Amino acid sequence: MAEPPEESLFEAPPPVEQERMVEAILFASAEPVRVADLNARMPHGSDAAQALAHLRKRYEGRGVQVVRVGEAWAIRTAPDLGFLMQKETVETRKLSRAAIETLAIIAYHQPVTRAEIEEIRGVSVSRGTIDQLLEMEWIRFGRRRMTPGRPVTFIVTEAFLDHFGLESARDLPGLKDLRAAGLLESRPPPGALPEDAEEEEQGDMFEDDA
Amino acid sequence: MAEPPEESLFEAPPPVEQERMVEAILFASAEPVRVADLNARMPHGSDAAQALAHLRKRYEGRGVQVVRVGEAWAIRTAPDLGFLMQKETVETRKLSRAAIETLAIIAYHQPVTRAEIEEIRGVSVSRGTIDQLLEMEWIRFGRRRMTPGRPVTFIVTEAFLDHFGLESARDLPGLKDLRAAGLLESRPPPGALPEDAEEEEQGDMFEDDA
Amino acid sequence: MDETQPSLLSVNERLAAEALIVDVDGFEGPLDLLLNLARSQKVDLRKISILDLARQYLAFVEEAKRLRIELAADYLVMAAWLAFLKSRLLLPPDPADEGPSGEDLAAHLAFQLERLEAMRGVAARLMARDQMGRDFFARGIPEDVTRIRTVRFTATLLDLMQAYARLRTRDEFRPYVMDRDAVYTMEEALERMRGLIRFAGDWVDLAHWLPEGWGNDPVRRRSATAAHFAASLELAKQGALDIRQSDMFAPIEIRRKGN
Repeated sequence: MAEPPEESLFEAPPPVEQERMVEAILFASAEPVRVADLNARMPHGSDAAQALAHLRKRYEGRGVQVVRVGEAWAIRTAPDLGFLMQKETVETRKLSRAAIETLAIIAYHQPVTRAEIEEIRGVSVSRGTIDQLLEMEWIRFGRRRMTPGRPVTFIVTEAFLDHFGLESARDLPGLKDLRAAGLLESRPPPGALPEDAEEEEQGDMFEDDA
Repeated sequence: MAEPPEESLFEAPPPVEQERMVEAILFASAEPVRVADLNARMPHGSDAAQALAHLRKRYEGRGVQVVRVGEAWAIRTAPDLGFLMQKETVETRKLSRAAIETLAIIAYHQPVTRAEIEEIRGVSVSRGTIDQLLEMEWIRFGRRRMTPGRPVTFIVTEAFLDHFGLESARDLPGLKDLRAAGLLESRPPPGALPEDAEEEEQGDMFEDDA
Repeated sequence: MDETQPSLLSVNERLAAEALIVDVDGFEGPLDLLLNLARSQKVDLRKISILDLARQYLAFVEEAKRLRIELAADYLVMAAWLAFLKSRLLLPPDPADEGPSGEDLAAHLAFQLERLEAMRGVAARLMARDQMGRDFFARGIPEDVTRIRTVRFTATLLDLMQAYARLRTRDEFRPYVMDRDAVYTMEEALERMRGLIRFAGDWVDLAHWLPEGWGNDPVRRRSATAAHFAASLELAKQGALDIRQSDMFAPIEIRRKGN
């Protein structure tokens, strides 16, 4: 089976054979191989550098390439096929409490500014929470509010409606529903937003749901 | 320069590209890769089996080869170049004569029970012999035999095929001759009750995808 | 060999047997020894004389006894069996005998020997094949598949509603539940769930339905859980919801009926 190496001792193997040898050595070696090492391993009289040049040409445009790594040579995946060496896994995780509350406020009060969100939550909203929701494409920027400072507003997106199976933000259960459902056990506190105005607003927004 | 894989989602890449992809994946892996896994990693609509056939042809006579290992494929150096690889040669544990014979009996008679191995060798099989072969991952447990006591059976693994350069268990040397000579039949000693069920199962093994 | 030359045969056999005894430890049991003896007949195993083989084996055992060599029990069992086989092969068949004929037994022994020989042959052929790590090689620098993990966040409509309700009731909520002590009645739960159930399009863990402030304190949680569970059963009975539990102590899940 194996071609006895002794026969090749005094006559170099034909170039095609030398190319095969370089190919096999580069493939099987655990690390990149120097030309000198190739020559040392190949039968006497071989010209590894030339065989390497041929091999390199042969692999041009192929799925793998013969590349130089420092002073040595190795076979590597063609750069454009790197994506084949990646395995994507998707992990599902529950949204954090801060994010879900922020999202709820945006959904119920859109268009809403960050300052308003903070007012309702009673705590400041971290940049990260907004960014996360923006990245998930559940919220997006609405029109700027025509008040001093022209703050940006946030509104929910189509993707948000899709995810929650809603035709429109109007389909969100209104305050009345929440109260009827027992989720709202008492009247909201008299806060920054005038109670009546808000109720009215809510009523407007979701009345077809009632 | 990379063609983004997303663009190929609904249109399979051209055959030449698919061949490059299979080439890259096989080169990157030391273990054989199943066709199903190739397809899973390649863009939608790809036909890994066809790409494999082309790739195999391309590497005919080269320093490395595309080989089939059971249901999987791998790239291996050409056997005639083994003499170049002293550096890569791994000293395998010397197998005892008992282990080698037991391995051969499992390969040619699979699925086979321990009692059958003992019947063929005429001596009891030591626990250590089976353990060694299991540890090397050359054999594994097959289905239990549906005979009294439901004994476990042994079969050879993909790693076994890989190690001995076999495409499948059907390519074991001399298998056809042995079968033609009736030496793979389980022939009960005269006077014993015939074990029909067993004979049937035995026959199945190599036939199903012949 | 012919029966008419017993003395000559026995001398040869004894010599052969003595030679074999020297390395009796080298044999892997009686079948291995028999195969060796059979090979010494220098014929195709299919044409082997089982009668001669039986004689040779018995001579081997005799010689071992004479030399006071301890033979393992299975060698003696085989000797007894071969003595029986020999008598069967030599005597004319007894028509009254039910058991297998001497020829059948001999044929099976020949088959066993041939099979063992064949297995040894293919074992040698197998080991002579090109082997990985010796004659051919796998990739020396495998390129690992890198895993890219993307996290997808999810929330349900109920989460959203609860979050909003939590915000709207936060300030007044605590004192409100405080005066109820730690008891949540089934009636309250029923009332509450009747309103909530229409938002449970998908299976929801009942534990997620506990009202705010009832989930942490064990006493309150137990009361609320019991009340909501009883209410769920009542609503299931009324056909308003489906209820399921995948396993013992697994979460109890409910869903609006007719989803």
